[in-house]
Amino acid sequence: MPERHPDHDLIQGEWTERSLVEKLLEPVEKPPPRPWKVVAAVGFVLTLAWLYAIFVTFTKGLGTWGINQPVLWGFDIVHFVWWIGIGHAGTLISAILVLMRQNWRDSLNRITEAMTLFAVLCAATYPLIHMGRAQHFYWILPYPTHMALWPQYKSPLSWDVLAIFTYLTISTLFLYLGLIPDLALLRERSQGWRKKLYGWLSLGWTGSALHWRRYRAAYVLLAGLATPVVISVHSVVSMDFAYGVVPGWHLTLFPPFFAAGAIYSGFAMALTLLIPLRKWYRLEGVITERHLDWMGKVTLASGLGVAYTYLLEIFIAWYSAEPAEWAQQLWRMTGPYAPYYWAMMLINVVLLQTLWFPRFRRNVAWLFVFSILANVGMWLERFVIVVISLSHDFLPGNFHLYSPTWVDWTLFLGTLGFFLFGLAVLIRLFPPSPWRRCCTSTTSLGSTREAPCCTGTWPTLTRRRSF
Amino acid sequence: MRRRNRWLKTLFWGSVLGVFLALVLVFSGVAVGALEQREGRPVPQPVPFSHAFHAGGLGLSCRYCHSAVEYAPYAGLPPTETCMTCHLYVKPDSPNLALVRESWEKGELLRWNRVVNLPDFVYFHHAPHVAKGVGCAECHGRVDQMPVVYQPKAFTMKFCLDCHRNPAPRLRPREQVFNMAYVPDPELGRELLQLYHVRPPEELTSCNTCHR
Amino acid sequence: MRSLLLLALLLSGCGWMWDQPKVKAFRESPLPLAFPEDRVALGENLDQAVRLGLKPEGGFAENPYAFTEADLLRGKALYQSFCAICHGVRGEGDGRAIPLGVPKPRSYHDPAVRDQPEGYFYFAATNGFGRMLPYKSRIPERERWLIAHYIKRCLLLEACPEEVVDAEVH
Amino acid sequence: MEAVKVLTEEEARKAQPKEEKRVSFYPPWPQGEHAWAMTVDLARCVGCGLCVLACQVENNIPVVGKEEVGKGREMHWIRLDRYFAEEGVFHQPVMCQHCEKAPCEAVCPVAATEHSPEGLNLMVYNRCVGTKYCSANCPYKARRFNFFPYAEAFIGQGDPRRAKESPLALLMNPEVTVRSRGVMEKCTYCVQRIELARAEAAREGRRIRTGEVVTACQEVCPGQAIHFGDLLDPEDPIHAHREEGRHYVLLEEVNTWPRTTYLAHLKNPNPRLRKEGGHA
Repeated sequence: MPERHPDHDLIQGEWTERSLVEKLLEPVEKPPPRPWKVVAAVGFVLTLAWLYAIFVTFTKGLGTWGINQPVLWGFDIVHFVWWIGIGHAGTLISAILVLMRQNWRDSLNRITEAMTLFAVLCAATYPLIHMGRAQHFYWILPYPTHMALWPQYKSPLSWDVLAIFTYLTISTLFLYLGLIPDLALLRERSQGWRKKLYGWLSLGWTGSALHWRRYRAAYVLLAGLATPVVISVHSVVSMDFAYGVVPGWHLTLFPPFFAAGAIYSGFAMALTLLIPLRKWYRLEGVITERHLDWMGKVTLASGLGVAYTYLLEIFIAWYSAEPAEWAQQLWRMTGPYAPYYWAMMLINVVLLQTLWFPRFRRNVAWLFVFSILANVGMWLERFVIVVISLSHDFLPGNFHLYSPTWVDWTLFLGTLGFFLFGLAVLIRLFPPSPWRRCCTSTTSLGSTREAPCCTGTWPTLTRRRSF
Repeated sequence: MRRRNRWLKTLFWGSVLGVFLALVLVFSGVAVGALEQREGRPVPQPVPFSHAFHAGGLGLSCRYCHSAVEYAPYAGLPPTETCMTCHLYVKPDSPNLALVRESWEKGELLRWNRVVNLPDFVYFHHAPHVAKGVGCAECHGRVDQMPVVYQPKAFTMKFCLDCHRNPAPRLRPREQVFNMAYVPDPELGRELLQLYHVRPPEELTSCNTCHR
Repeated sequence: MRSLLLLALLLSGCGWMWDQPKVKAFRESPLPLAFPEDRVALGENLDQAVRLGLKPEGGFAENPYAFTEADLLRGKALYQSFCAICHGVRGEGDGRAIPLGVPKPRSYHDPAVRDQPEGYFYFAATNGFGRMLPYKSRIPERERWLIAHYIKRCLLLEACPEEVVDAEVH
Repeated sequence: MEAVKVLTEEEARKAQPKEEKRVSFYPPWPQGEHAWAMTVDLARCVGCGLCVLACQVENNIPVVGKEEVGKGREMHWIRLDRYFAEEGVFHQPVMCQHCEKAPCEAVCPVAATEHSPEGLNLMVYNRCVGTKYCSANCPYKARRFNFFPYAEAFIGQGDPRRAKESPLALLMNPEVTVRSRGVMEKCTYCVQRIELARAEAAREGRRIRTGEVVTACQEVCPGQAIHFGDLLDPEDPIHAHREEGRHYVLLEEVNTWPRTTYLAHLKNPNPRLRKEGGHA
């Protein structure tokens, strides 16, 4: 009788260690399903369009965008904030859930970490290309120069740069660290260039008990280091706005608001990706409905934080008796951009409440629809904050509306394409769910004792014995 | 240990060390301006004019030719008239002076090659510097010893700021401004700072001093 | 292709404002510009006697500026920068350029020159004199009068303060 | 919040100059030997727009064309805001207010906009990387951004690459930077005039005289509504302006401590008109 998998309480169906590994390595080792090809092709085409739009921006100037005198930050910053927020699911799952011993994260962490990496890459391009003179971007970095000048640390933008780079580094490291045992396994199971690639990347992993012990120590350490990043990155991004005097930005509430919004949008995007993925690759046994249910709960919790802030924003604008603030609030509700505002309220406040009910939360179809809606809602939120606030500030002489151009739209769709294309390639090269499932979670964390699942089975999983 | 592991170890620690060394290199300031060296080699001129002979040997004052230096932002390049004041009589047939004579006869400009070329967003004014006792040699070096003039120092922003942050050791009495051989005395410089009403460093390093 | 090249240019380290489309001093103008010879700059002194060094009724003018003793030091520096190369430090026409082939000018101490008013020297510096080319373009008007004042006061009348005589100027 | 203040003669006589509530966490700037400031007398402003034009000529401001202006990308450093009220139309020239606690300065990541010890809010074009944050954070929206190579295109008559050989290059003030694409720009209080006056003063070994520095907008204003002066110079007429009852600060509640301040518009309607007119 086959031995039951040690993770049996988190997965569905009858799995042995061997059969599970074969299943999890399928995306890498078997030819991809048809939807993969479609996603990769669409992503690739959009990536090319994206590069073209960047080229146009660099050669012709920022005037090709829809930004104008009061609305100096348009789609660029909207999407920057949107992407940065999306990345948060990965960091949250890889850092905080490790420390909180939520071992259900094991089914999800790889794909969300990959999502984080590409979301941060997409986000990082926006501040770069939104600069008027992007060739001088390195002036924001602190280094001694012949100009005897340093960046100005009073500016939230210089905090931003540090935050994004930290975020990028940590999320890349997390992804990579988690991949090492998988890479070693793939190294043993593959031939040709793939073997070489996995061999290089797996850093000589042999699966010995010593390796596992060090691996777990490194993982917890990294989780501890990354936990503040989850909170700080989007808080720092929020200070770009909270630091300003613009009505609608000038709120001390912004850092927790943005952190909640980031986790909300991150989980929404993770759901949007995971639901089709588990269907296409038949991973329902690993990414179970219970997993989706848990994700729905996190989405609800963080979404409630967002909804609370929306309501509080209205209250504060009225309570502060600041004419510009109140005028801004009325402009959002009744101005030409009111449909965007009310759509945002509908999704992030009203529709969110459905997640209270297990009937909705466990309905995969509704969860998928809602996750897409939540992504749109969070996009609208950033649009409301960035564009609508700027279009209506203090003096009526400044008011001006904003309308994006084709370059703006191409840049947005392009990053979406790059995101999908990058994920598609990643899934093809690296398994979307780790095979060594229990070794980073509760059973082993915090104890120096070997976790039972982390020893002994290695040689039986490889196809050919090479050592 | 397997060979592959040794390889990887070398690679790993090598790249860690490499990144560390690169950071040390950047932040030690050793590499500052390494990519932006603008100090020059000798600039050849259409007419082989020797500053070493005219300014050094003959002892012509700088302002005999660069006569705007006390009044204008630029020091001024001499018109052909200035050359011909003497060269109507001195070496009137020299082949080296053919271009000067041609310019004099046709009334056309002689196009000298620029030695110092500041970027257009930098606004340097010679007059206040001369008036406050900054010698020519302070920036331009010993032009009286250069047969072909070159720019001895890179005129980077740091170069300007070094002096604007601490002007005293580079000041000299007004009478010595055109003296190439004068060596500034920091003690005297501190007195001159008061005497010439040189503004304090926080004002001298304000961006609008050079950029507008 | 062209825009690719442009992109490479744009992304190169060099900034865009290093070479701006404006006409600075000593830069080639996009149009040949001609100015009338006798143009008058804003704020310039229009008094003919001051400008030319000649009295309206004829003869050389007196110095219109009241120079102080302190100005004489600058007068000396200017004299030695512009004049001494031919006329000599003492004004005797024995400057360092003379042995090189420049015709020897008349000494200031020559009685015919000695008694001329300051306008005489000013006139010579402004318009040239004999084989000497004009210095109008090189020395501003006030400074030309100052040199004339210095010649008259220090070299000819020898009524110069001690410290000016002893001063080492460049 | 009152952008244009309107007072009757009586009210103006009675009014006391308003003390700004000056509270800030930031330490004061080091004080130089001048403290430049400007007052704009709205009662004297007829809204002719000559200041806009003079500024454009002085400061190499390109003409961007109808389409760009339609998109809200005009480049004029002075904007004439018009307010329609019962008493008629009020004009208010709004330029960079040279705030002592400028919101724009704190947010520039590369310190391209800085405060000078003389109170100028400086814009260093060649340090600007074009994040546009300063303008987003300016409550007066007095900053202008070069979305395209406007100046080069203007000089090159449409083709930025031909700017250098175009005769229009002669139009540009050599003392002012011709801004390239992607940098922010704004009113500088004609800093080139200040610096040239300073150089002249230094050459002559004296201080800058009262009224020696005149900004381009001040020079042309037919109503003499604009006055530029030095707050540290006791003889400067700017003190009289700032001590008047009509003196006020635009958007005082934002706590920016502007150096450019306004004098309220005076209304003096014919009493008979008030009786006969349809509206109060």
